[in-house]
Order: sequence, then structure tokens, then C-alpha cells
Amino acid sequence: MTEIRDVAVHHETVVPQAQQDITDGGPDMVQFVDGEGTRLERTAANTPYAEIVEALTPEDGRSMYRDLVLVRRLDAEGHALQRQGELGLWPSLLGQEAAQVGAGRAMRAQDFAFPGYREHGVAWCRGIEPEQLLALFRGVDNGGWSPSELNYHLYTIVIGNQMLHATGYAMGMQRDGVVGTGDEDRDAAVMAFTGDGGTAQGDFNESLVFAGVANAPLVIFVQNNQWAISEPNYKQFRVPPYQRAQGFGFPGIRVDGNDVLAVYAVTKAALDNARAGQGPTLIEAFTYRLGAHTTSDDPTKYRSAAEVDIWREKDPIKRMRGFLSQKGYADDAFYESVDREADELAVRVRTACQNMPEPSQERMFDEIYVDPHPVVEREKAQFMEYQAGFETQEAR
Amino acid sequence: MTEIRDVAVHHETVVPQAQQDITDGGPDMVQFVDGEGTRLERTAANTPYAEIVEALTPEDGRSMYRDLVLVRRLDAEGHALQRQGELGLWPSLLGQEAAQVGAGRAMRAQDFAFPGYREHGVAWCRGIEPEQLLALFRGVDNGGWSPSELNYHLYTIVIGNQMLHATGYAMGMQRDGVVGTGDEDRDAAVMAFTGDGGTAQGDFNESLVFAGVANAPLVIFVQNNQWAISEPNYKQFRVPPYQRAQGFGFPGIRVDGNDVLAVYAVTKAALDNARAGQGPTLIEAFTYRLGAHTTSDDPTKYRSAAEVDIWREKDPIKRMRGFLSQKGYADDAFYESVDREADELAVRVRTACQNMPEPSQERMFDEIYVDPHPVVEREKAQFMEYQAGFETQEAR
Amino acid sequence: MAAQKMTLAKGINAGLRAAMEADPKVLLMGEDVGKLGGVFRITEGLQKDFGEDRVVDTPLAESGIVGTAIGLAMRGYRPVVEIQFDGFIYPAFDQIVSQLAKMHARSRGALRLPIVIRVPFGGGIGAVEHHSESNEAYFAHTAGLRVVACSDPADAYWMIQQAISSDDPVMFYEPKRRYHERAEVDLDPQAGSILGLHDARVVHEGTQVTLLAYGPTVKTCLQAADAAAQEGISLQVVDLRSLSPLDTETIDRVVQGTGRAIVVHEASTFLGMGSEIAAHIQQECFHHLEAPVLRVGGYNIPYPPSRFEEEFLPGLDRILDAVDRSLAY
Amino acid sequence: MAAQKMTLAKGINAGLRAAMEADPKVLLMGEDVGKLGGVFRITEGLQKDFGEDRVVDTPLAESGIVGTAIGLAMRGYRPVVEIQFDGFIYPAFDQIVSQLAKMHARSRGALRLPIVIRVPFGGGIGAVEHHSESNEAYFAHTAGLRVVACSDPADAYWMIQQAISSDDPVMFYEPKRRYHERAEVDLDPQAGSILGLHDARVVHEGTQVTLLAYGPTVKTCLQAADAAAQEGISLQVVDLRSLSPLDTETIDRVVQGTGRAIVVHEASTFLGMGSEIAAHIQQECFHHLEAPVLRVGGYNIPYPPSRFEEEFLPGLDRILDAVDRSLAY
Ligand SMILES: Cc1ncc(C[n+]2csc(CCOP(=O)(O)OP(=O)(O)O)c2C)c(N)n1
Ligand SMILES: Cc1ncc(C[n+]2csc(CCOP(=O)(O)OP(=O)(O)O)c2C)c(N)n1
Ligand SMILES: [Mg+2]
Ligand SMILES: [Mg+2]
Repeated sequence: MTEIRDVAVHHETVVPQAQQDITDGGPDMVQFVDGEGTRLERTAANTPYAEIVEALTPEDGRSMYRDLVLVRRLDAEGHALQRQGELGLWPSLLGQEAAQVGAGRAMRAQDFAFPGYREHGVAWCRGIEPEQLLALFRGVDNGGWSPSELNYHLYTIVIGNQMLHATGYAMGMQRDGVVGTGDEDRDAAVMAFTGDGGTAQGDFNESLVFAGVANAPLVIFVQNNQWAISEPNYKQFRVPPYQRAQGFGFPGIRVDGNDVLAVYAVTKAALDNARAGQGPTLIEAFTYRLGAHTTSDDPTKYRSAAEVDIWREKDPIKRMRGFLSQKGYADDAFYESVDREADELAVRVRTACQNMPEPSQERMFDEIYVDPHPVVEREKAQFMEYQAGFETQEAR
Repeated sequence: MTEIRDVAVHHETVVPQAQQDITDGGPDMVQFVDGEGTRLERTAANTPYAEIVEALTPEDGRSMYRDLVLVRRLDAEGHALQRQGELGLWPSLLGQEAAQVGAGRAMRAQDFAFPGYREHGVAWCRGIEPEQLLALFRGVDNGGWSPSELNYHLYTIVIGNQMLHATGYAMGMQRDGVVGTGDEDRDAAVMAFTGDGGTAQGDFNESLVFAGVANAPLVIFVQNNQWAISEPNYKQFRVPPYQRAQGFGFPGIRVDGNDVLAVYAVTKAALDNARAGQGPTLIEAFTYRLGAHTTSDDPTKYRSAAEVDIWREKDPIKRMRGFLSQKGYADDAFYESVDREADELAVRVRTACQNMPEPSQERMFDEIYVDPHPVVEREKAQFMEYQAGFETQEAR
Repeated sequence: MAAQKMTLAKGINAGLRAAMEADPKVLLMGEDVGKLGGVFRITEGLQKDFGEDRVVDTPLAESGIVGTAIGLAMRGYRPVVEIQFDGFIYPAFDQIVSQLAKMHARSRGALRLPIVIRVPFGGGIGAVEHHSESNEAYFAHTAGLRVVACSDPADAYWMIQQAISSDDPVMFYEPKRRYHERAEVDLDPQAGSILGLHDARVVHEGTQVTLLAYGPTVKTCLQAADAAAQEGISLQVVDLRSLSPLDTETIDRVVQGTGRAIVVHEASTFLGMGSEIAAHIQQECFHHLEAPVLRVGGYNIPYPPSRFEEEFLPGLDRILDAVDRSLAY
Repeated sequence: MAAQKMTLAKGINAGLRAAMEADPKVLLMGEDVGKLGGVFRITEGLQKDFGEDRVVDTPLAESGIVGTAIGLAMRGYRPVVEIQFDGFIYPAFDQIVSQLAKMHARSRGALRLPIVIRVPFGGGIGAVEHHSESNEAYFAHTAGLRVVACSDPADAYWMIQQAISSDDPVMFYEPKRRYHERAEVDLDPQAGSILGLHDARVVHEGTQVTLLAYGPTVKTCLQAADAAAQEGISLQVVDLRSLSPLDTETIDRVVQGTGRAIVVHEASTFLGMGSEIAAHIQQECFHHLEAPVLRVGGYNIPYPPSRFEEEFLPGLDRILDAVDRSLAY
């Protein structure tokens, strides 16, 4: 008695089609500079954050610009190294520099971040050495840094997992008494990064439940780059992610992810609230993935060049440069010096990658367990004996 | 290098405490009769559903009352049978009769329901024989009915799982072309039941994602009975479940779960929308679990008698009886006849339970797989041979 | 500290209390672990004494519980997670297998996740579906985890403390149908009877056939040994205690002594613990075996409704039948 | 229909197409299965030809994918689910183990869930973590599921169709590092070479030692057999094809022939398929065995970073070393 129905299979498409304009963030979106870098008037959306932007110095602006350029160059170098066979894979952040630099710069040293796998720009702001990012993609390690040193967790590849780790870490901060004490250098918060696709996962939503219930000092930062590999937004949700938060009892904000000033301001405000004990915020940075999903992907299969062109116009670096120039905060000499620095960074990254020592094979048995483990120890011993056997053979 | 922090452990409680008044559903809640059964005026919240209530006949009202009383008696009998050792467990619906009868009666034959484990009242409305409900709790079966016969799925015990089954089933209806055709007898929708605690699960939230994206003909019916075993609402969410829906792009409605007319009207409207192709709705029925979580539970450990008393005053049967009497739709003779029917039902359920045949033990190997499976067949054969050995021994 | 008679449930409760007293970083998390003390009352009284920050009633979402426990552990805490019933661990499977088991290796030792996941497991209590599962093999197959099972009050008391002090994640299986069995527990930490967390124990000496068991079936095997003794057959019973790693030294030694082994557990036999133990023994004790290693376990079907569980669970008769088959070789 | 040369990937693609043409109730679901054709292009061109209702790009949530597939199957559909990579099946573990595996039994036969879950599995492609796992043992231990693995284009083409027409849920493992290997596929349904879905196949005759493998290691074993032949050792190679149920008739017959068996898989050996096979063989072929059943597999550590995978994966040398050890008994 299987439940086969007698109903004829329906042949019109019942799957919904795109309705959203994926190039327009709508009136709720917080924005401070337009596509040319012109500083915008106050709007209902940006007013709450205007003071934060106004407090920034020209030096802050130049420094942000520098981060954007260096991060893009680092990313381009990762991409190139993959193409040359030095890395197995590279997920490019091209187009998302402002979202990541804005978010990364809003953090304090005592805050802690949980990235996905594309957050090279956040890593940069946390002080992770660029070459450390390469180990994972070169296949020598699953992460080349110690998370506690710079308060930056390893990349997490299983979509959604890190959101709960971030929530738990934030709950730990609450128990440590480093939330809401009023001590600026002590109060801390956590940032958790994921993408538009990531919002569908159970873990993502459970993190909203737990963070909401615990009133945890957590900022959930969703980079909506319009694509989850080949799937557009309308296959992941019906309303944009920033609206998700209110249903869990805390604020959600949409920010122009290509406007570094806006991202910085919104994130800083959210982090300040979190540290002060005001609980979680969800930020949706509306941006675009200009490149392929990763070096393994071929986006021509699923999206039009025209769409990419529209977004190329919204380039976050171009906008920041326009802003600095219009305001007279930077000149060509500055831009050139940043470009030179980028060239140096590229060389440094490339050299470091090529010089990365080949790990010794028996290392794979190390640090599986903290305490001794007979199975692993036996296998390691056998492996070394076996390898030694080969070497003896070869030596003969 | 474990990440042990130097920060002293914080000793004030950081876990949030209850803020909500768990006896007041707030102004958004749809309600048609008050605690005494007096018909309420139109309010902003109930106006959209007033026509549905007004279209009900006195006979409908009496029939609803009858369902409430019979379902309560059925439940009481289940409880008693457990106490007498006839059942292993019984999860009582006491206090939730109106939520379940209102929802169950709003469904059409072609609709399909996915219950949790407490939905005896919905089962009743679907036409499941009361004794069929007992098999699971007596331990002779995992469900005593064929889901496709009355379009009522088995009980699901793993919290949240059924929400996704319901969503998939609704997606199947879309593909079958039985949604939005305008044919009243053909268009169909799905109802999915869970509790307040269930809203925390990943599966619950993923069902909102999938149903939203597919615009599936699904009504998600959350009985918020204020408790998930020993955990009150504020340990599961920060804002009530009906607000969850908007963040996923479809409407959420809170209804007085002890007001059968309101539940019926709200559910009927949501189902009509779903069948018409308007997509999902989440309904939160605000009610109260008057009994223990199950017969294994001892609620005195975690909640006050005073709280229970407040809710006993909001009894859904008392209200409906008040309404019928005030309107003159029913008299004592009617109430007595329903009580007699309830007594008969109780006897019938008890007798059926006690007469339930003991299943033959080798049946446990049947219907594990559809197609033959050598491991199960071998084990069954060995089992039967082995049993036969005992019998031969005993015979000797 | 003197010896004290207590139930297995109380043993865990007392062990948790001792661990919480010893280390303020130890937290308990789970559904209903607070005022209710858990559905089995294992955490009874602990929230009252240690507060809501250390005995945390979580939202009803197992992935969330384990995922946030991981975050708390990264922050220096030592969470002890209660899964309400065996059948409800699966929503957390991803966090356990992808993250909990791998984090130390993923971070090349930079991170440690000293998390204990307590799982009341097994059948025999007349419960409805999903409440009687034995899923230890999934986790024993998962590199990066340690998996142990206690079988009596003393082990309950000491093993839970050892598990909590382990810097590796430990899956801690509790035989729920033995929760209410009582025995003497020596509370003296110097007591000679305390074994390491991963040591097996010979709980009954015997010469002809070795029964290997853990958790709820240890007692069944002891009963089988008594019954067999009446028929003049001498059975040795080993409580494995640790499922990953296995105490293969003890296993090899005892099986080489008797030459005959039978593994007894409630889990389905196909790829259950018995298959690993049999595969190991036939490899390491090949020339000592007088008979193949036999397995007595749950049948290879989903755990049946409770009216069938007496036949489903490996009982005395099935164990003795296997003993006969082993001796017939 | 003539024979045709194609890759293993194309074999699955063509098999899916044939199944979709034969039965309008067959649906494909998964992440990126539509326009992109999946990250491995297994579903390439199918959405174009069968439409978005039958080749469904789902939201990024594996529990949701399997959970909704169950609902669709209850409504009469036959969903074929693609899990993008082995390591991403765990979020769906609960739906698979609690519901998919048990629904037929739970409903006492009233419900059938003819769902296929396709899992590209195993390592050797230089991927980052979570993309190279071999988790078949978890599902083989789960009663109610069927678990199979194809190893060449012809099996890929036929087995996927057989899996789809099975009324039971089938976990369908695809050896991703073999996707691009080509071979002749006989498209004639009457072709004598088509075995049942649960039959093992002797893919190389030999007399001294039997190698038992499935999925990606079948080819490695064939290479080992060639290499051994050059040293005058005759190895028999069996492609198990089905992991649950195992074709124990074939296994017993061939091992009784050689008296020596080695199981080779990528999964960790502790409680891997090899442990069940070894436990079975030592029981059923006890008196035929000249040597213990040996296991060559992945080490008992999480799958390592890709620069280590050549040493991690069982290769020719390790297989031949085990052959030597087996023959030395
Ligand atoms: C649980 C899980 N399922 C599937 C994948 C495979 N996968 C990797 S990235 C990706 C898309 C992610 O999209 P989004 O969240 O929008 O992030 P983006 O890549 O755009 O930054 C998918 C499906 C995964 N890594 N984890
Ligand atoms: C996945 C899962 N985890 C835990 C449980 C154990 N459990 C059974 S009922 C329950 C509470 C459910 O509360 P709620 O959703 O509010 O429903 P109610 O029982 O109040 O109707 C729990 C934790 C379960 N059945 N499934
Ligand atoms: Mg994206
Ligand atoms: Mg409830």
C-alpha cells in the first residue's frame, strides 16, 4: 500500500521564480556613500549610525582604503596561486572587501570572530598573517593559526556549524563577566560570519534561538553576496535575512555591503550594544560575489555577464577612493603608495607559499587526541616502521 | 594550549529570567469568546475571521462542544489506563482540547495532517478510532493506523522531524496540481503540529525556510502550552512563536487556543489561503498544559499550583458551554446526552485496550524492508526455530 | 571517605557534584536538567546548589546544545551535556562528528574540547520508540572521540569524573535500565579498585568461554555465568567499560586464556561493537581460538515496540545458546 | 541499444535520465543540481530537459532536503537526493536514521519511502576538509537502509536505476575520485552482465588471497592484483557492490576457496565495513581460514589535509604488504 496517488503529475512549474531586484537593497538599507563615493544625506536608515561615521578621521578613511586594496591583492594572489597549482582551491572574496573590512575593523582585540571560509578580509583585520591563510588551501593543514592568539577562529567549512560555536563562546563571555561591566577594554563580544545560503541551515537558526534566549553578546554577520554557489537568493529565502532577526526577538539591519563606512558604523554599533549587554544583532551586508564561488566553479553556467557588470560598477574600492578624493582626504601619491604596498604583499604571499615546507607525513597522527591513544599510537609506530622499511630499501 | 581564560568566573546569574506574563496572550491574539463564554466584540485582531465564526450554525457549535467533551474523556481514559498498567505512557492533552478540535475541524478530507505525539484531539477529528491511538502507548505498535486512509500521519516523537515531512508533502501537492485550481473539493493543504519547545529545533526552522521558498500549502500549528516538559517559554524563545513567521516571509497569527471558535476560524482561513496557492501560515495557539507532560512527569517539581489554577479557570469546555448556553444553542438535555456518550466512549476505549491482542513475537521482523532482505530473513528464521525449540522443550 | 551504597543514577549525580565542586569551569547543559533534574533525575539538586549559570536548561535543540557547548569549551569551560534519550542525539550528530571529534586535529592541537556527552542508552524500560537505542557504534567509529559505558554505581561515580577531567571529548553511555540498581561505592579516591577510564575489568572469573559486555548487558552476562555454573560450565565475564579505545591488552589476554569469546550488546550486531571486537580477536588471537568469536545482540531491525523488547534484547537464553554453540566447535 | 564508452559520472547521469524518463514520479533534489548540474555535473542537462519541478535546487539545509524528500515520497514521489559531499550528510543524519530508515517499520508497512540518497564519497581529489569522508559504515549499521557503492561506469548506470526502483531507501555511494574514469557500458537491459543491486562480483580471478573492496578501492585492488601477478602471487578481487546487505553467499564461497581474505576500504578500520566482514568471515569460514582476515583502510584519525592523503589512503604498497602478511601465516 505505498501512497501513490492517482493524481496526474502537474506540468506547469510550481517552483517560484525570482521576484526581487537583486541589485537594489531597498529603503531599509544603511548607506553613507553612493556608487561614485559621494557622501549621502541623512536618511531614516542611516541616521542612527551617522555619528559613528562622522567621528572617523581622514586617517581612518585612508587606512580603510588601504585595507580594501591590500585585501583585494591578497585575494588575487590566492587565486593566482591556485591557478598555478600551488593551492588546491581558493574561494575569492572579490567584491566583498568592504563588507569584510568594515566588519573586521569594527572589532576590538578582546572580541572574537568565527569566520566561514571566505573571510580573508576579516582575517586580515584581525592580524592573521596572509600566508597563514594559505595552509588550508594548500592542503598542509586545516588552518594555519592558533585561534586564541588573535581571537580569530579557524575557517569553518560545514555551513552553519560556526554560528553555534560563536553563540556558545558568547555565552562563555557572559559567564566570565566581561559583558556589560562598562569597562571598555574588558567588555567583549563575538562576531559570527556566514553567507546568504547559510541562513537556511538548522544550525544558523538554532544560533538565533540560543543567542536570543541567552541575550548573548553576539553579532551575526550575513554577507548576502546574492549567490550560494549557483543558487540565487530566492531559492534560499522569501524575505531578506535581516528580517529574520525580529522573529527571534532581536534587531536585524541591512547595510550596503559595498560601502565600507556604512558596514563599519553598523557593525560598531551592534558590537557596542552586544558588549554593553544589550544582546544580539543580525547584520545583513548586501553585496555581491564578483568572482566564481571558488576556483572550482564556473559561474557562466548559471548567471549572466550583464548582472556581474552591474555589480562591477558598485565596486567597493572605487567608491571609497571616490569618497576620499572628493573629500580631499587622499591624493594620487597616497593611492600609489598603497598600490606599491599591495605589490610587495603579493610578492610576500607568493614567496611564502612557494617556500612553505612540505610537512612530514607522520605528523598526520599527531594531535588527534590530547591524551595518549593506543590505536593512534600503534598506527603511527607502524607507519613509521613501514616508511623506514622503504627508506632502507631505497638506501640499499 | 587549551583556551583557558584568566578571567574569574562570574557569579551573578547571566541567564535571563521570565519577563512575559504567561497568562495573557496580548492584543494580537485572536479571540471570540471570553472566559465565561460571552461572545466578544470585533477587535482589530479578530475582525478578519469574524465572518467565518458568524457563518457557523448552532449545530456546528454543539458539534464542537461534543468533540471537546469526547476528546477530553478519551484523554482521561488514556491517562487512567496508563495508571492501571495497561499503557506504558500517556501524554495528556488536558487543557488543549479547543486548540486541537478547532484545528482538526477546520481541515477537509483531502487535507493531510502531521501530528506530534499529543494530538489525540486532531486524530479524533480526522476519524482515527480512539483505540488505534493506544497501540503506540501500549507498546504493541508504533502507530495503529495507516496514514493514507484518513490523511493523518503517525505520531512523530523526534521533535521537529514531522515539520519537514509536512513541508515535503505539501510540495508534492503542488506538483500534483491540487493547489490553487479553484476546485474546492480538490484543492488541498497540509497541517503540521508541534509545541512551543519544538520551535527551537533546526528542523522546525528549516521547514519555515523550505515552505517559504516553495510557497507550499502548509499551515504550521504551534500549540504553545507554556511548557516544554519543565522548561517555560522564556527558555525557548525571546518573542512568541507567531512572530517567527514574518522573518521567513509569511504570516504568523496568535490565537486563543482555549477558544475553539477562534482556533477554528483562524485555521480555516489559513487552510483556505494555503489551498488557494497563497502559501504558508504559522498559527500559534496560546494555551496551557493543565496536566503533567506525560504520565512519567512530575510537574510539582517545576511549576506552581497557583499558575495551574489560573489556567483551570480558562477551561476551553467551560467556555464553549457558556457560549452555547448564553446563546441558547444548547440545553441541559444536550449536555447530558454528550456526557452519556462520553461514558460510552470511555467504556469502549477501555474494553478495546484490554482486549487488544498480544502480538506474536516474530512479527517484529516483518515490514522492516519492502523487498526481501537476507539478514532479516535469516534472523527471523533463526528466531522462529529457536522459539520452536523452547516450545518443543516445554511440550516434552 | 567511606564506602556508601547508592544507585547507579545517584553515582552519576554524586560524581557530577564532585566534579562541579572541584572545578568551577564545569557546567551542565541539557533539556530539563535544572529544576526537574532531568527526566531521569540525574542532575537532581545541582541547579539549586550551583545556580542557573552552571546547570543550564537549554532550548530544545540538540545541535544547538552541542554546538554552544563547543563554543563554551573554546572559552575555557568544561561542559557536560545531557542528551535526554539515546534517540535524540542524532540532531547533534553533525556537530559531534564534524566539529567535536575533529577540532583538536583541525587546529593542530591549539584547541581542546573537554566536553562530555552523557547518553542514557539501551532498552528494557518499556518506552515508546526512539527511547531505547544503542548507538555507541556510530561514535566508536568516529576518530577523535572517546566512548565509554558504565555498568554499576561505582564506575558511574568514578568514570563520570574521569570523563570530565579528560581533555578529549568523551561520549559517556549510561545504561538507563540499570539506573536504579544499587551497590557499594568506595568514595575514597585512593581506593585500589579505581581503574583507568579506558581499562576493561574482569568481573567474573571463568575458564571455558569469555563473555565480553558493557553497560546494561554486563549484569545479564553475570546472570548467565551463574546459570551456566549450575550446569557446570565456567564462564568468564569482562566489562569492557571503554568502547573507544578498546582495552585490547585485556581482551587479548583473557581470550587467549579461554580460546572462546562471545560479545554481548543490545545494539544491532551488523557493524555493532561486536564486529570490531570479533575482527580484532580473530586477528590477534588467531591461533588461540577454539571457536569463532560469536555475537549476541539486538536483531538487525529498528528497536521494536516495547512488547517485543524482551525477545529483542539479548537475554540469558540467547547468551547460553551461544555458549553452547561456542563450546560445540 | 549498443554499448557505449562513458565516464562513471556520465553513467550516473544517463542512469538518472533513464529513470526520469521511465517514471514521472522520479525527482532530483539537492544543492546546485539545477543549472549548474551539481558540483560534479552529475545532473548536468537534466533540469533543462525535465524542468525545475523535477530537478529541484533546494535551500542549503541537508536535514530539510531529506526531510522534505520523505514528505514527497509519502505523497507518491520517488526523490533522488544529492548530498554535495560526503562530509555534508551529517546535518541530515537524524532524518535518515530516525525517519527514513524506520518509517516502513514504524507504519507496519503502510508507508514506503523509495528515496535514494546519492553520496559522492572518499578522498584522493586534493580537497579541503570534510570533502573526502567515507561514512558508509554509519548507514550500514542502521537497520532499515540499504547501502550500495558503485565502482565503474556500467554499475553506475545500472545500479542507480535499480536503486531508484527499489521501494526501500537506498544510500548510493559514488567514488568521486573515479568519476572521470571511462569504460564500456552495455545499455541493453537484457545484457547478461547486469547483476542484482545487492550482488557482489568477482572482478579478478585468483587463487591465493581474496581482496574484498568497494567503490574507489576496487581499482586499487585490481592494480595490486596486477602487481602481485608479476611477483607470481595470484590475487582474487571481489567488488562487494552492496554493503548492506552484504552478499555473504559470494563472500563465503570465494573466501572458502582461497582461505585468505583482506578487506580494503578508505574508511577508518575501527568499526569500518572491514570489521563486519572480518567478523562474518571468521564465523562462517572458521575452518577454512589459513590466516586471519586482515583489514587495510584509512587510519583511525580524521581524514587529514590533502598533502597527507596519499599516505592515508590504502594504496598498492599497503595492500601488498597485507598480502605478504596474510601469506606468511
Ligand atoms: C553543510 C554544508 N552543505 C554544503 C556545503 C557545500 N557548500 C560550500 S559553499 C556552499 C554555498 C554557500 O553559500 P553562501 O552561504 O551564500 O556563502 P558564499 O559561498 O556565497 O560566501 C555550499 C552549498 C557545505 N560546505 N556545508
Ligand atoms: C529531538 C528530541 N529531543 C528531545 C525530546 C524529548 N522530549 C519529548 S517532549 C519534549 C518537550 C516538548 O515540548 P513542546 O514542544 O512544547 O511540546 P509539548 O510536549 O508541550 O506538547 C522533549 C524535550 C524529543 N522527543 N525529541
Ligand atoms: Mg552567498
Ligand atoms: Mg509545550
